[in-house]
Amino acid sequence: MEHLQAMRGLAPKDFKSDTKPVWCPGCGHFSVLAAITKALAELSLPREQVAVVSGIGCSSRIPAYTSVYGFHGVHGRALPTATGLKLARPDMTVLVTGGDGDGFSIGGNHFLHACRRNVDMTYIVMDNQVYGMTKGQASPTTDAEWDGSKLTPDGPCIEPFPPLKIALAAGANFIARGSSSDPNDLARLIVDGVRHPGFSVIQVLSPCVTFRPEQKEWKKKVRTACVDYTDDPARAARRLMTDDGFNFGKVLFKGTRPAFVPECSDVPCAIPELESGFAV
Amino acid sequence: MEHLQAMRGLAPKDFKSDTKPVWCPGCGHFSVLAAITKALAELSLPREQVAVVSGIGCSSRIPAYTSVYGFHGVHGRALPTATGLKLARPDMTVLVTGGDGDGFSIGGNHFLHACRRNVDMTYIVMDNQVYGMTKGQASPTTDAEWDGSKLTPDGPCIEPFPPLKIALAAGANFIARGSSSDPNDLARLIVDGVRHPGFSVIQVLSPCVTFRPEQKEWKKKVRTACVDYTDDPARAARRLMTDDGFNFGKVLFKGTRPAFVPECSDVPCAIPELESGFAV
Amino acid sequence: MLERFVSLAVAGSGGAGVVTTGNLLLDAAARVGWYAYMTRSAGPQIRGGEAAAMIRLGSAPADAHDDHYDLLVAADWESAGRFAAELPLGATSIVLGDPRAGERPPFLVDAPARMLDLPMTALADEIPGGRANMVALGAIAELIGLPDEPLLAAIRHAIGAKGEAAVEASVASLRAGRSAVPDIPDFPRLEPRPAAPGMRWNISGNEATGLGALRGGVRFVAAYPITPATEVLEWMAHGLPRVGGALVQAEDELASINQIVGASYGGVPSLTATSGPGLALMTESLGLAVAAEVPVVVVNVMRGGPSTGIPTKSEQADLNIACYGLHGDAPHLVLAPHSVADCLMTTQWAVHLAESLQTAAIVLTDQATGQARAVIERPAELAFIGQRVVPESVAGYERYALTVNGVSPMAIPGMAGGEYTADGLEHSPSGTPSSQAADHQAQLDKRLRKIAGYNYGEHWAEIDGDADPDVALLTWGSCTGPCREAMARLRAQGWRVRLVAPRLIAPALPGPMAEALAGAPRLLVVEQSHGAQFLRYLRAHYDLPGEVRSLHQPGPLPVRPGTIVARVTNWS
Amino acid sequence: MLERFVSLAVAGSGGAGVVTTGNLLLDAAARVGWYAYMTRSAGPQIRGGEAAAMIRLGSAPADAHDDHYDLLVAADWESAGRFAAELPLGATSIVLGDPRAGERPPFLVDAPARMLDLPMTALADEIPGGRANMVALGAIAELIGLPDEPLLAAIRHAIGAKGEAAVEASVASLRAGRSAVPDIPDFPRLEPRPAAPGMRWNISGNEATGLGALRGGVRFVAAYPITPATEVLEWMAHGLPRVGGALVQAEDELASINQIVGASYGGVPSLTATSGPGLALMTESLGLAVAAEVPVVVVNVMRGGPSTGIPTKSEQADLNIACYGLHGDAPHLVLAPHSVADCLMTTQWAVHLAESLQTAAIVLTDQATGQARAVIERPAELAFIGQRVVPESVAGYERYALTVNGVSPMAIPGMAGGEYTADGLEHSPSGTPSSQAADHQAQLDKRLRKIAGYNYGEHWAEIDGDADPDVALLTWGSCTGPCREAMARLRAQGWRVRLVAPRLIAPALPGPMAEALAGAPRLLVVEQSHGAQFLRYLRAHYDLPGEVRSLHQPGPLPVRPGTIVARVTNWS
Ligand SMILES: Cc1ncc(C[n+]2csc(CCOP(=O)(O)OP(=O)(O)O)c2C)c(N)n1
Ligand SMILES: Cc1ncc(C[n+]2csc(CCOP(=O)(O)OP(=O)(O)O)c2C)c(N)n1
Ligand code: SF4
Ligand code: SF4
Ligand SMILES: [Mg+2]
Ligand SMILES: [Mg+2]
Repeated sequence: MEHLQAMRGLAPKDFKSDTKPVWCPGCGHFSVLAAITKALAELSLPREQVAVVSGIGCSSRIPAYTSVYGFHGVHGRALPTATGLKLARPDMTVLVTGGDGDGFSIGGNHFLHACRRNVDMTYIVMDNQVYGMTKGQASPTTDAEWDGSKLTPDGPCIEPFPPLKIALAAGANFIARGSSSDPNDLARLIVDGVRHPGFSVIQVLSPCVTFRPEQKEWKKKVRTACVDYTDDPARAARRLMTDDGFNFGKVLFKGTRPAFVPECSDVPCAIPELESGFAV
Repeated sequence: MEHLQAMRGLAPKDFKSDTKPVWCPGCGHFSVLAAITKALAELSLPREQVAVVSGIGCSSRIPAYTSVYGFHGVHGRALPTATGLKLARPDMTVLVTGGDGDGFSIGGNHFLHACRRNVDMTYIVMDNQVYGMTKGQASPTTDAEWDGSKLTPDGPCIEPFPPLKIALAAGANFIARGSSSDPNDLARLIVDGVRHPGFSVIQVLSPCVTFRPEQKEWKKKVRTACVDYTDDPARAARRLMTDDGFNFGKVLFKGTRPAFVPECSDVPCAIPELESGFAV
Repeated sequence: MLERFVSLAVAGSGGAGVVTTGNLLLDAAARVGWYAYMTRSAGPQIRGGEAAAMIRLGSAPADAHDDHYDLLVAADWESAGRFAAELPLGATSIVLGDPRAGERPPFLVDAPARMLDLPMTALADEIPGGRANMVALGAIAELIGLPDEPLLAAIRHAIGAKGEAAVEASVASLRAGRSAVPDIPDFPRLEPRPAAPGMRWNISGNEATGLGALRGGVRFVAAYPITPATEVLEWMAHGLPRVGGALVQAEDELASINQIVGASYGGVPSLTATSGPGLALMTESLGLAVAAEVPVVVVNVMRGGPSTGIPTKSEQADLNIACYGLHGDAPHLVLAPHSVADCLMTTQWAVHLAESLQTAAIVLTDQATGQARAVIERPAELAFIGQRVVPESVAGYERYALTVNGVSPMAIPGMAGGEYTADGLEHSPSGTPSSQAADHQAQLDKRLRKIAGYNYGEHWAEIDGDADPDVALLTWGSCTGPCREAMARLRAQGWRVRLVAPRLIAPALPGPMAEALAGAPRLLVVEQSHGAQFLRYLRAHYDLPGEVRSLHQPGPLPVRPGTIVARVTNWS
Repeated sequence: MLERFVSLAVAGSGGAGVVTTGNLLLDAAARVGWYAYMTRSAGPQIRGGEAAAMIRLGSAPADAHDDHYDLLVAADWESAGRFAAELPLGATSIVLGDPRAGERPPFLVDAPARMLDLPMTALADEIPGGRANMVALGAIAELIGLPDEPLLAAIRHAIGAKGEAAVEASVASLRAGRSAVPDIPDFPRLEPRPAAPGMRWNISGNEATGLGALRGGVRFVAAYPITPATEVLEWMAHGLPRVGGALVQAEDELASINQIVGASYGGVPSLTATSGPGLALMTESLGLAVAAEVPVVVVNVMRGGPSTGIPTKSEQADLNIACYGLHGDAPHLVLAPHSVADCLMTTQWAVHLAESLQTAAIVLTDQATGQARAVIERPAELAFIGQRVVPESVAGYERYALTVNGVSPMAIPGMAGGEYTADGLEHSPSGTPSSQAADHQAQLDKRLRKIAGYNYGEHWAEIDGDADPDVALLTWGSCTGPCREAMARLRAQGWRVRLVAPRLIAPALPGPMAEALAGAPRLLVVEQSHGAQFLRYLRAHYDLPGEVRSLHQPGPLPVRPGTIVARVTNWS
C-alpha cells in the first residue's frame, strides 16, 4: 500500500513533522498518529490542503506532529475551532483530534452540537478513559469503580458516558470505532470518514500506559466487528445497546443527511448596494 | 384534590409569590408555574425545604414566582448550580426549571453530565423551540426550516436536537414529557419526578405565543401517551425513535440506578487528625 | 450658536404605537434635512409592556440627549410614570396628556412642566381607522414645525403596503392632531432645510457596527444571541451572505469565539458580537487568539452589570474585563466608538487593526449607542480594509519569527510550504512548544512590541475644543456626546474647554495623550460606571496632568450635559 | 547574620530518582531541626523525561531560592543541560558529575563552578540493589553536615515497607557516597539543631492551601483538574470526606464554579481551585456570586500565560484577570499568600472574609509556591472560621436589605420564613428584579460599601524592615521571599529598607498602604509579570509616594534576590 501511495505522491512519513512527541513510551497515541499519516497518504491530499485541529491533552498534541496545517487550541474547543475553519474554508480537509476528556467532558456540548450540525470534518477521539495530560483523573468514559485517581479515591461512582450512543442520538451520520492496536485498520476508517460528506466520529481505543497500565491488556480484548455498517439508526441503536465497547474496525452507522453549508450568495453584491437600505 | 391538599397543609397558591410574571399573556409558562405549585402542594413539602433553581430565559424566571427558596443564576448553568446545592444540602428538595435554549444549547454539556451523574433532583424544561427572552431565535429543538428569526432568515438548517433521546443515551433514569395544555397532568408528572430517587427529566411543551404563534395549535396536536413507562432502555429507545414529539403525560422510562451521593464520613474527624500527616 | 434642537419623549403601553411614532418622526426629519437621535426604553415585560421613545431632533447631529425634554406625550399616565427617572422635565417643558387618562399622576404633581390636554383617543375615535399615536404625531409635528409633506412620505414608506385607506386614516389622524394642539409661541421649532436625497442615513448603532465590520472585510461571523447585541448579528445575517460571507448561530459563546478563531486561522476576517456575560465566557479563547496570533474582533455591546444585571439598559462597566480580562500577559486591542455614526468607523478600523497586528480586538459599544437610531450625514468611504502580512517566500518559513515590528508573516492554509501549527502553548519562532524562559521572553516581547509600537495615526482619539484650555474633559464611548454638548455650553459661558475621547483604549498611547492634554490645568474624567473604571485605567497607564476629578455615574440613566457642566463650574 | 543556608540542585533523567533524593533530604532536614524549601522542574514529556529538584536548606525558614546553587549534582549532562537557565552557578559552586556521563557539556564549559567527579553509578553497581541517587544523597549529606541518623529515619519512613534489604542497600549506597566525596573545607555546612518531634511540618503550598480551606470551614469543593492546581484538590479529596465534607469532580470549570455557588447558597462554605484558563471560564459566574451575594472562594494557582502558555511553570500574570476580569462593576476580594506556609493562613482568611462579606474571593498562588515543598514551623491555630450573618428574625425579611455596613443577613435554605430568590439580575432590597436606576445605585453602593468599609486589621499585608527607609520594596506573592532576602542583604550593606507585601490585593486599602510606605523616598515594585501588572494595579488604586521604579520579569525563572539588590543599588 505504501508503495502505491509513494507513486501517487506523498508517503505517510511525509505527513510527519520533525517535532518529537512528548508522549510516554508505549502510549497508544503513537499508533493513532501513524494511522493519520497513513490515511493522509492514502487520500493523496496535498499537505497544504489539510488541517488538523485539536484542544488540549496528550492526544491533542497530534497537530504539531503532523506536517500539515495544524491548530492546537484550548481545552475542549477543538470542534468549534474546526467548524469555523471548515465553514470559512470549505476547500480544506479538516481533521479534529483529541481525547475523551477534551471531547466528552469539557467539550461535551460542542460534541453534541457538532453531531447535530453535521459539518464536513472527521473527529478522531483517542479514548483512554482517563485524563492523561493532567496525570490521571477519571474522564467521562472511566468506569464507575476505577479508584486510581487521588481526586476520586473511591472511584468516580458515575456510570461511564457512551460516546457513540450519544453521537447517534445527537444525529451523527458516520460513527465508527477503531483501535490503536491496529493502525492500518484505523487508517482505513479515517479515509472512509474523510470521504464521508458530513461529520464523522471515530472513537479510538488508545491506551494510556502510564495512568491506566491495565489498558495494555486491551489489545487482547478488542475484536474486529463482524458486521458492516447500517444506515438504519434504529438498528445502529440496537447494536450499540449490546456493544461491550471492544468491537472495532468497522463503521457502525452511516446516514445520508447532507452536510451543513451556510447560506451564502454565489454572486456577491457590492457593499454600497447593502448601504442603500440606510439612505433616506 | 386542592381541598385535600389544603387539609394537609399548604395549597398551590401558597407556593406562588407576589411577583407579577413578566411573561406575555397566553405564554405556556404560566401553566407550568401552576403545575409546579400544584405539585408542591401535593407533595406537602414545607416551603423552606424546597428550592427552585434556574438559568436565564423567560422560563427561567420561575423561581421568583414561587414562594420557596429560589436561585436565578446565569444562562445555561442551572443544572450545576442545583447539583451543588443538592450535594451540599441533601435534605432540600431541588427543582430545576428552564428553557430549551438554556438547557440544550448553552447548557447542553451540563444536561449530558446531569443525566449521567444522577443527582436526586427534578429538571423541568419548558420547550418552546425558540429563545423567547432574546426575542425569537432558533433553539436546538427548532425545526430546520423555521425561518422566523432574523438571525437565521433561511432557517437554522440543522436537524432539531432530540432531548429525550439524548437523556436516555446519557443515562437519565426518569424521562417524561408533559404539556402546558394540561397542568394537572404535568403536576402529576412533577410529583412523580420528585419522588423518583435520582435525576428526573421532564420535557414540557410550552408554547411561545409571541415568537412562535403557530404553537398555539399545539393543544390540538398533543395527545396523552397510551402506554405507561418501561424500565427497559432498549424499549424506551425504540419508543423514542418513533415518537413524533407530541405524546405527553406519561413517564417514558424509569430506571433503578441509585442516585449519586458523594463519599463522606458519617463520623467526621477533627482537623488536627488530618494535620498529623504533615508533622515530621 | 446657530444650531437648534428639540427634545421630545413619547410614552405609552405596549399597544400604543410609541415606537412607530418615533420611527416616523425620524424618517420625516431626515427628509427635511434634520438630524436625529432616538433611544428607546421598555418595561420588564417581554412583550406588551410599556414603552418610551426619547427623541432629539436638530439642525446639527446630536449624540446625546438634553438635560430635559421639551415635550412629553403620554398616552397614559401609568406607562409614563414607569419611566419617570428617565424623563426629566424642565420649567418650560410641555406635557401632553389625554384627558381620558384621568388625574395627573404623582410623578408629575411636583414637576415644573406645563400640562396640556390632547384628546388623542377621542380625536382618533372620530376617524374611521384613526389612531391615537398618529394624532400625537400630528401634534408634535405642529409644535416643532415639521411640514406635512415629509411626514406623508414617511407614512407612505412605512404603511403604504397596507393600502390607501390605512394611509388616509393616518393622514386624517395627523391633521386632527395638528389642529388640536394650541399655539405655544416659545416652543422650540426647527426650520426645514434643503436635503439632497440619499445624503441622510437613518441607522442604528448596532447596524452601523455591522456595516463597519463588513466594510473592514469581515466575511465570517459566529455568534450566540444576547441583548443588546443581537441587532448587530441580525443585520449581518442579512448582509453577510449577500457579499459572499456567512453567519452561523453557535451553541454558546465558547463555540462562537472558537469558531471565529478557526475561521480567521483559515484566512477569513472574522467577528462575533456579544454583551458582558458572553464576553466573560470568551476571555479564555481571546487569550488563545493573542497567543496564537490569530486576528479576531469581538464587539461587546455593554449593558448594566454585574452578572445578568440590567440587560436592556446601558452602562460603561465592561471596560475592566475588556482591558484586563485575559489571563496571563495578553496585550490586545480595545476600541470604543463614541457615537452611532462612529460605530461604523471604529468597527471598521478594529478589523483593520486586528488583521494588521494579528491579534484580538474588542470593540466596546453600549446599549445606549447600539440600540439608538440616528439620522446622520451619509458616512464617507474609509480605506481600512483588513490586511494580513503573509510570507513572501516560504523558504525557511517560521510562523512566529522575531521580526523588528513584531508582526510575523502568517501563512494561510492552502499556501504550500507554509504549513505550521498555531499554538496557545508558548513556542519558539517556528511554533514548536517551548517552556524555555528565553523563548517566552522573546514571544512576550514580540506580542507587546507589535501592538505598542504601531503607528495608530490620528484616529486614536476625538480631540476637540480650545488650545489653551481651563479644563479638559476626558471621556469615552457614549459619554462623548454629553461631554461635547457640555463643552459647547461651557464655551458659551466663556470657558476654554478641550474634549479628549480616545477611540483606542488599549494599548495606551502616552505620547499622543500627553499632547492631547497638554496645558490643561484641570481634568475631568467622565464615564458611566460605578467603579470609575476609566479613571483607574487612565491612572494605571498615563501620567495625568493637573488636578484630576472624576464624574462617574452608573447606568442606566445617561450622564446629562448639565451634570457635566455643573461638575466643572463647581470644581472642588 | 547568624542564619546559614545551603542551596543544592539535583538533575537527571526520569528514572534517576531525582525527586526521591529531594524528598529524603527534606524529611531528614526536618528531623534535625532545619528548614527547607524545594521546587521541582520537569521537561515537556508527560512521564520519564528529565527532572530537577532545587533545594534550599537553612537554619531559618526560606521562601525563595538563592542567586545560585552551591552544589549541582548531575546524574547525566543532557538532563542537567535542559535546565541550564534554571540552575545558575557561582564561582564557588561545586558540580558533581558522574565520570561515566562523559565530557563536560557546553553549558558548563564557561560556568565559573568547580567540577568534581562522583562515580555514582559505579559505586552503586558495587552494592547489591545499590542506587546511584542514594550515592548522591550520601555525598550531599557529607558535604552539608547532615548526620546519618535522620537520613536513616527518612529512608525507613519512605521505603521501610519494601523490606529490610531495600533499606540496607540504600544505607550502603549512602555510605559509599559519603566516602567518595572529597573534603571541601569552604562548602557551606549547617549545624543540626534540637527539634521537638512534630514541631516541623513538611508540606507543599498546594497542601497548605487545602488545609487552610478546611480550617476556614470549607466543606464542599467542586473542581476540574488542571496543572498546577490539582494537588490542592487531591489533598482535599482525601481530607474533606474525613471531616464530613465532599469533593466532586465536575465536567468543566463552568460546572465547578456554579456547583460551588449552589452549594454555598445552601449554606455550606465552598471552594474551587484552578489555574488561568479555568479562571477565565469562571468569571461570568464569579460575577453572579458578587451580584447575588453568595460567598465562594476560588484558588487560582498561576502558571505561565497567556493561553495554555507554560502550564508547568510559574508566573504572576493572572493579577489582572483576578482583579478586573468580571464584567460590570463587581467588587470582590483578591488575596495572595506570600509563602508556602502563608498559603494556609491566607486561604483560611479568604474563606473567613468571603463568608463574612458574602462575596467572591480569589486566592492567587502560583506554581512556584503551590508545588514547592517546604519544611516549616508547625503553624499556629487561627481564629478565622467562615461565618455568615443570618437573619435574627424573618419578620419582613429582605434578602438584600440596605444595611449600614452593606452586609445583608442571609437566610439559609431550610430557614422557614426566609424564602427568597437569589438573583444575578439587579434587584430591589427584597430581591425582586428591578431595572430602576435607584435600585441599581443602592445595590452597587451596598456591594462596594461592605467590601471597602470592612476592617481588615493587620493581616492585610506583611510589613517588615526599617522605620525610616532609604527604599521600600513593594511586592506580592512568591516574589516576597526574594524581596525579603534582598532586604536582608541590603541591610547588611547598610541600607535602610522596608518590605511591604499586601496579602489583600483587592480591595485596595489606601490608608494602611500610605502608612506602610510613609517616609520611603524610593519605591521598587517587584513582580513576576511581563506587563508590570502589579505596578499598574498599584498606580490605579494608590497614590504611590516618592520615586517609583519597577522590576517586572516574566516567568518561568524566579526573580532572584541578587537581581533585586542590583536594581536598588543601581537606582536610575
Ligand atoms: C480550561 C482548562 N481546564 C483544564 C485544563 C487541564 N487539562 C489539560 S488536558 C486535560 C485532560 C486531557 O484528557 P484527555 O482529553 O482525555 O486527553 P489525554 O491526555 O488522556 O490524551 C485537562 C483537564 C486545561 N488545559 N484547560
Ligand atoms: C452567557 C449568556 N449568553 C446569552 C444570553 C442571552 N439569553 C438570555 S435568555 C436566552 C435564551 C432563552 O431561551 P430559552 O432557554 O429557550 O427560554 P425561553 O425564553 O424560550 O423560555 C439567551 C440566549 C445570556 N443571558 N447569557
Ligand atoms: S500519560 Fe498516558 S495518554 Fe499521556 S502520553 Fe503518557 S501514556 Fe499517553
Ligand atoms: S416571549 Fe414567548 S416564552 Fe417569553 S414570555 Fe412571551 S410567550 Fe412566553
Ligand atoms: Mg484521555
Ligand atoms: Mg425556549
